[in-house]
Amino acid sequence: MSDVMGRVEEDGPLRVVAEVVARRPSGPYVTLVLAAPELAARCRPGQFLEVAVDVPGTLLRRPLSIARAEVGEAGSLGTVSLVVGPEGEGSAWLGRVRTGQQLDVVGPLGRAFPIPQRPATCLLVGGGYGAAPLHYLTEVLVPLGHRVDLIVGAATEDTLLHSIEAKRLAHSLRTTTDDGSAGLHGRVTDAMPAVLARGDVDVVYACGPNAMLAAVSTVATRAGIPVRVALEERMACGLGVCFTCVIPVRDRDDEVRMRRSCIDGPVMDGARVQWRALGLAGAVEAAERVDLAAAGTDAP
Amino acid sequence: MSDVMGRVEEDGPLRVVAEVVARRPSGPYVTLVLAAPELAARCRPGQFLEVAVDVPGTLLRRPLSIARAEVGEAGSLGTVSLVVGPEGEGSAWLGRVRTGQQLDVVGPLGRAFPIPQRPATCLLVGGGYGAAPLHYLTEVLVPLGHRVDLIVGAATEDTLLHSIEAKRLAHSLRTTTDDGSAGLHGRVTDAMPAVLARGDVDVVYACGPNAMLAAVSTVATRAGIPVRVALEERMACGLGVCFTCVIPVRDRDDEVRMRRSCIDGPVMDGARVQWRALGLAGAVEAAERVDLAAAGTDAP
Amino acid sequence: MTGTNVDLTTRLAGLRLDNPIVTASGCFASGREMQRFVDVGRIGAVVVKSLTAAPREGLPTPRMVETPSGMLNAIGLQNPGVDAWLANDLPWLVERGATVVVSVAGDSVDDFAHVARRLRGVEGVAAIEVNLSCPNVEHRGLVFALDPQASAELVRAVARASDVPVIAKLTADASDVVAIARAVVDAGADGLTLINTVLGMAIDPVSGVAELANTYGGLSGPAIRPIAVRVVHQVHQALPDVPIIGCGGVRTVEDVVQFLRAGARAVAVGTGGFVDPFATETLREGLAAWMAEHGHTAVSDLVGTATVRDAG
Amino acid sequence: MTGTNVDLTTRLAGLRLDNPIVTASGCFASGREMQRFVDVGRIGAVVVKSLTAAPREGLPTPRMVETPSGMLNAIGLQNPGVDAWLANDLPWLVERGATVVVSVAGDSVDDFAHVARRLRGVEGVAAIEVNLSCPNVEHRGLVFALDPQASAELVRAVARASDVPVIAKLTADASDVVAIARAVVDAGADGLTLINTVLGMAIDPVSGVAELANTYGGLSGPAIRPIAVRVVHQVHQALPDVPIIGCGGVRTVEDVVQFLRAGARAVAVGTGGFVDPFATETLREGLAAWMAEHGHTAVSDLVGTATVRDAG
Ligand SMILES: Cc1cc2nc3c(=O)[nH]c(=O)nc-3n(C[C@H](O)[C@H](O)[C@H](O)COP(=O)(O)OP(=O)(O)OC[C@H]3O[C@@H](n4cnc5c(N)ncnc54)[C@H](O)[C@@H]3O)c2cc1C
Ligand SMILES: Cc1cc2nc3c(=O)[nH]c(=O)nc-3n(C[C@H](O)[C@H](O)[C@H](O)COP(=O)(O)OP(=O)(O)OC[C@H]3O[C@@H](n4cnc5c(N)ncnc54)[C@H](O)[C@@H]3O)c2cc1C
Ligand SMILES: Cc1cc2nc3c(=O)[nH]c(=O)nc-3n(C[C@H](O)[C@H](O)[C@H](O)COP(=O)(O)O)c2cc1C
Ligand SMILES: Cc1cc2nc3c(=O)[nH]c(=O)nc-3n(C[C@H](O)[C@H](O)[C@H](O)COP(=O)(O)O)c2cc1C
Ligand code: FES
Ligand code: FES
Repeated sequence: MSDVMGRVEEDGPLRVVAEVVARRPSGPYVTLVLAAPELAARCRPGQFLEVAVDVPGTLLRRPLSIARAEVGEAGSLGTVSLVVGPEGEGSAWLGRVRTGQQLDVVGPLGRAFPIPQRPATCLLVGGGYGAAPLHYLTEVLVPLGHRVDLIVGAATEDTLLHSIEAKRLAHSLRTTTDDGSAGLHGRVTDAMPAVLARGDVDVVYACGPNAMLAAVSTVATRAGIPVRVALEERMACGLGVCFTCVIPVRDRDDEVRMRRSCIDGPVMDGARVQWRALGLAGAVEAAERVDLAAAGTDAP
Repeated sequence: MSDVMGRVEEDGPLRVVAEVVARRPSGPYVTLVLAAPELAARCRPGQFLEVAVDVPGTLLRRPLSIARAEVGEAGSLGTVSLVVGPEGEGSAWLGRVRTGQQLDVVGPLGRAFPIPQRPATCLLVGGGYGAAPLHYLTEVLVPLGHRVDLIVGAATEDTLLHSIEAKRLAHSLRTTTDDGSAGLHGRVTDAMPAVLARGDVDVVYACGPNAMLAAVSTVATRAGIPVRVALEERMACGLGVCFTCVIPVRDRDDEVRMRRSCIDGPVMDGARVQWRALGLAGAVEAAERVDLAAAGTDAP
Repeated sequence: MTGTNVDLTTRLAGLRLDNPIVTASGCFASGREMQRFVDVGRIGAVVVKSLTAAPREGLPTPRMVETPSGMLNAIGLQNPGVDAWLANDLPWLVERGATVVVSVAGDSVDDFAHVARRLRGVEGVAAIEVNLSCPNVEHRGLVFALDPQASAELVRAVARASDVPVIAKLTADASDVVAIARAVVDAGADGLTLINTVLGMAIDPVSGVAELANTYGGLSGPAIRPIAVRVVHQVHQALPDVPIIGCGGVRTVEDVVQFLRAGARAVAVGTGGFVDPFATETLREGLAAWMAEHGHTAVSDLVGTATVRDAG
Repeated sequence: MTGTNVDLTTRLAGLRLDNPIVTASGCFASGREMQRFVDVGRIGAVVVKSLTAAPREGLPTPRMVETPSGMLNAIGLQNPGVDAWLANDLPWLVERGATVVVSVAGDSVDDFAHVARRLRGVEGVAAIEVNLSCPNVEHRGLVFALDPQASAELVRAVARASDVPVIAKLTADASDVVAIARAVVDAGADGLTLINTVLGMAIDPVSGVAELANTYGGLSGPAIRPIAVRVVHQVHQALPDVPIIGCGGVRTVEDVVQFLRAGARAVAVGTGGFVDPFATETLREGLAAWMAEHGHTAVSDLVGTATVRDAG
């Protein structure tokens, strides 16, 4: 059950103390399912929650992408899922959370992936736990009549995130691993040319480590396709008030400004993000060397 | 099970991570039983443990009296019990600890109640959760051939701490409540004259709030009987190194010195503690007015 | 609701605030971001992010690192500049009935005075807070608030340029905060905000790289609360008539009461609002309930009531 | 055990310590209390509780209050006096092979010098640490370490009276710790301990009474670690050749590494040892293991290796 602690707007973020009703470990990740109907009704793919962690000496909440939101129908409760990867003490604590425990969360926060107005072909590229929001996005896009091609990458087979539902819905699914232990041996960007070569992709969506987003954005932009990426930057508030989470973005007036990834993002236009200024020149340059014509290697 | 993290001396204190194997609420108190054989073997009544509490922002351990230690015999594991009363966030957290959880404890610490060398008649006076160490003391004294008269006081019936074992072993048991809801209507000191009037009491032991200890010490001293009390003062370390827990004590050379209650105590000579300097003049004066000849009111 | 019979109003440097809970500068942006959570019109006062003469993009990232019960930040005063703020943000706040305190910042006395002049005669600006924790580029790059003379000079210039009450915000990093407080009050400050962040640093142990792009940053959050309460108490003892906004590590109602008793007439919430976006409301309502429960009828009865133990 | 190939030795103001983990003054009493937990002979150095010329009973209680990730204390230098300590405590430490650093304190320059003279020629005293965080009763009651001149005068007097290395312990409460550091080094300090506690206060919200009998007290523990790391880094940048003992909020091996990288050659554990009585051992062994894991062979290779991010 969930206990809503405060809200002002009908459709704005909430603070909710929600019960963990399911917990599913898979590889290094743990999926937590929260019973939170009011929250579930407001969530969209690309948004995140700020989750309080009960670690001594810890002050700040942890931002976590919404990995799924199921609006309860006919008696079933609405739920929101999170996928937690191993990082520091906060994620370790979250990984140990048990069914029946309560989590104090604020959200949904941030801008979601924009949904195309007209039927479109969408290429979704996810890395690590970043695949989860794209599985969620698939579940939103396909029923609306969009075509989804999904690429999911990870370092090794163990760290590949799977979703039966997304696999069923997506028109194609490609997996890549850095070590070749499953799917294509390589990076997600190595799997992109085959899809792009079809010439029908209208938009690219990506979520994963920032270096991956830099690479995906570079490849998409080279192919002339709009790209929307969900970024990760350290966040103190997640609310738009502290200015810790800024990302240099080139605005329409051609000026580079520091944009708050929590409120102007986390989903941003990958073509406008200044990846080099973020220290990701290496990823950009590698992506500039990806052979866009290498469609032949495709085996979905 | 318990996991011993370090020790130097054969008989000194340990740091142990011990499993809570039983949890018994009673009134406002919760008794926690820890599986800790190495620890149990070293404990004596009057000593305490320093217990880590897992509350965000909390740094220091909490000192808690040892309420019982059972040395495991023939296959049964040794256990140590604690009784936690309601105070602030740390005790609230301890009160919520579940069976199966682990507690990180350091101990046993401090000086125990001295055990008489020859058969003696002992008056034990406990208030609130302070009754627990005296129940434990009863279990130690009686098998050694000492006579134990027990007085247990509390504010109300709910907050009286009971022990079937101590009740069985003690030669007499009197209870008092401030509001008269159970036992004698009054303070523990009101129940003392009847026992003292017998003229056979060799030593008084007391544990409870400091104001009660001041009163018990005053009454015992007026009756010319030695008195040993287990004191409570804020402790940062519990180890004797920080000097936060000091109590003014008149030494044998008649000088008043600040003694560390964690290492020179918590059990001290109640006749030497400077209760007035501790701000307990009121308790002392009230105890000076207690009618030592009021034996008639006794009904054990 | 409990606490409805309680008088939460407080008077501060000529202002009358509905309640003593205000926002800390830089922790509530321009206010608009928080409308999803709280009604800005019901906050004691909205102290906005420090404004400079020209827009600033601030420092590179990482700008933040978490520390035990606190965090370090080095934002570098990212702000749209006073002109853009006047055009885009102030009208929104005024429309919603917010009591607006404008924090001003800069690198030189002239910078500060320029911002203060731009705010002159502007409807809806209730007071100016002078962020003295900026490095004075003309004076060895030393932070203004570490030096009584530099602080006084700055406050004097802002007070001259301004037609609203001027509140000076000091740092506990100074050896003798009372001396700085005296100097700025003599120079024309109508009130004080105590304290800004405390200078700190964190290093990534594995790489050895400073966690913040700026190397040093400001420590905030509950970790610094005892320092802030001490400074408020010291300054209030020395200058009992000077109104103080207490600030530093406020999370709970008990924290608010500590600051009031130490001598603050209003209490600012900074980092605490990151953890609880409803903090200004939770604390306002919680304070009323706490006061009712403990038999206090007016906030003003709590201010400066801290007593010292008998050193017997 | 991992980390056995690691060289933990460190050189500090003419001393050679077996390992860089030392105790913080006042947090290890005279050492004897801790023999139940640790072998004092294996600690880098035992810095004993500050000693004064005459015995002191210290301040009334309460002397301590817990704060977020920290605590405030006001003990008032309770100690047996230098003579009783020389008679009863030093021989015990020497017998167990401890490297003993004696912290000295007092109310006036003469007080300090008196203690230092008593330690002259005494076998087993490896160094003197001057606790400059005492109020100078002859000089407006101001804490020595807040004033460069008073600090220098005090250190000069102790250095003259002493025949062992003199380490000055400073506080972060000073506006410009680097200036104080320079002043005491010029006056003859062979090393620095950075930092002492930070002045703070807590008030019981319900009663309004100051939690400490002394009203104000010193903040210690993880809460102040970012302040301490900053001071060590600032002073090491300004005076790279002056050996530093880093101190403030050390709990974990990563904390120790932060201090070493910031520029400390040894690291003192204070409050952290209250929570883990085995801390000096846990950290010594943990540091060796951490260094082995991260490919470091000698503590001296870590000292001062902190780098600053490219402000790109
Ligand atoms: C918009 C967004 C969405 C995210 N979604 C997910 C997700 O779905 N699953 C998941 O496992 N992780 C996600 N992360 C990363 C996650 O927030 C961090 O792994 C987590 O904060 C680490 O906390 P910790 O206590 O385990 O690590 P520590 O390193 O102990 O954290 C210390 C501090 O650094 C911050 N921090 C550390 N790593 C990161 C990081 N990568 N990004 C942002 N802040 C960080 C923490 O929040 C904390 O304040 C997301 C981050 C952002 C910004
Ligand atoms: C030798 C000794 C034996 C004790 N035995 C017991 C026992 O068997 N059962 C029990 O319930 N309590 C016992 N106490 C008291 C217990 O330690 C406190 O109730 C507990 O520390 C309160 O912590 P908190 O977080 O709940 O309260 P908070 O008020 O949040 O604690 C804040 C700080 O104050 C200290 N503190 C608060 N109250 C006390 C107190 N009464 N004595 C010492 N420090 C205090 C805490 O340790 C902590 O550092 C004993 C205390 C001592 C010194
Ligand atoms: C992210 C952040 C940004 C801040 N920006 C400013 C600022 O622009 N101007 C200012 O005077 N203080 C600024 N501060 C300081 C706060 O206003 C406040 O004084 C300090 O954080 C202590 O309060 P707290 O512990 O409640 O956060 C900032 C603090 C933080 C955490
Ligand atoms: C209870 C206590 C007593 C202290 N006594 C002294 C002292 O006598 N002399 C001294 O120089 N520092 C003293 N200190 C300060 C510590 O040595 C240390 O500088 C400070 O606590 C910061 O380190 P920490 O955070 O590891 O505790 C004391 C600290 C505490 C907590
Ligand atoms: S995290 Fe605070 S503004 Fe984005
Ligand atoms: S609690 Fe530290 S000496 Fe007693």
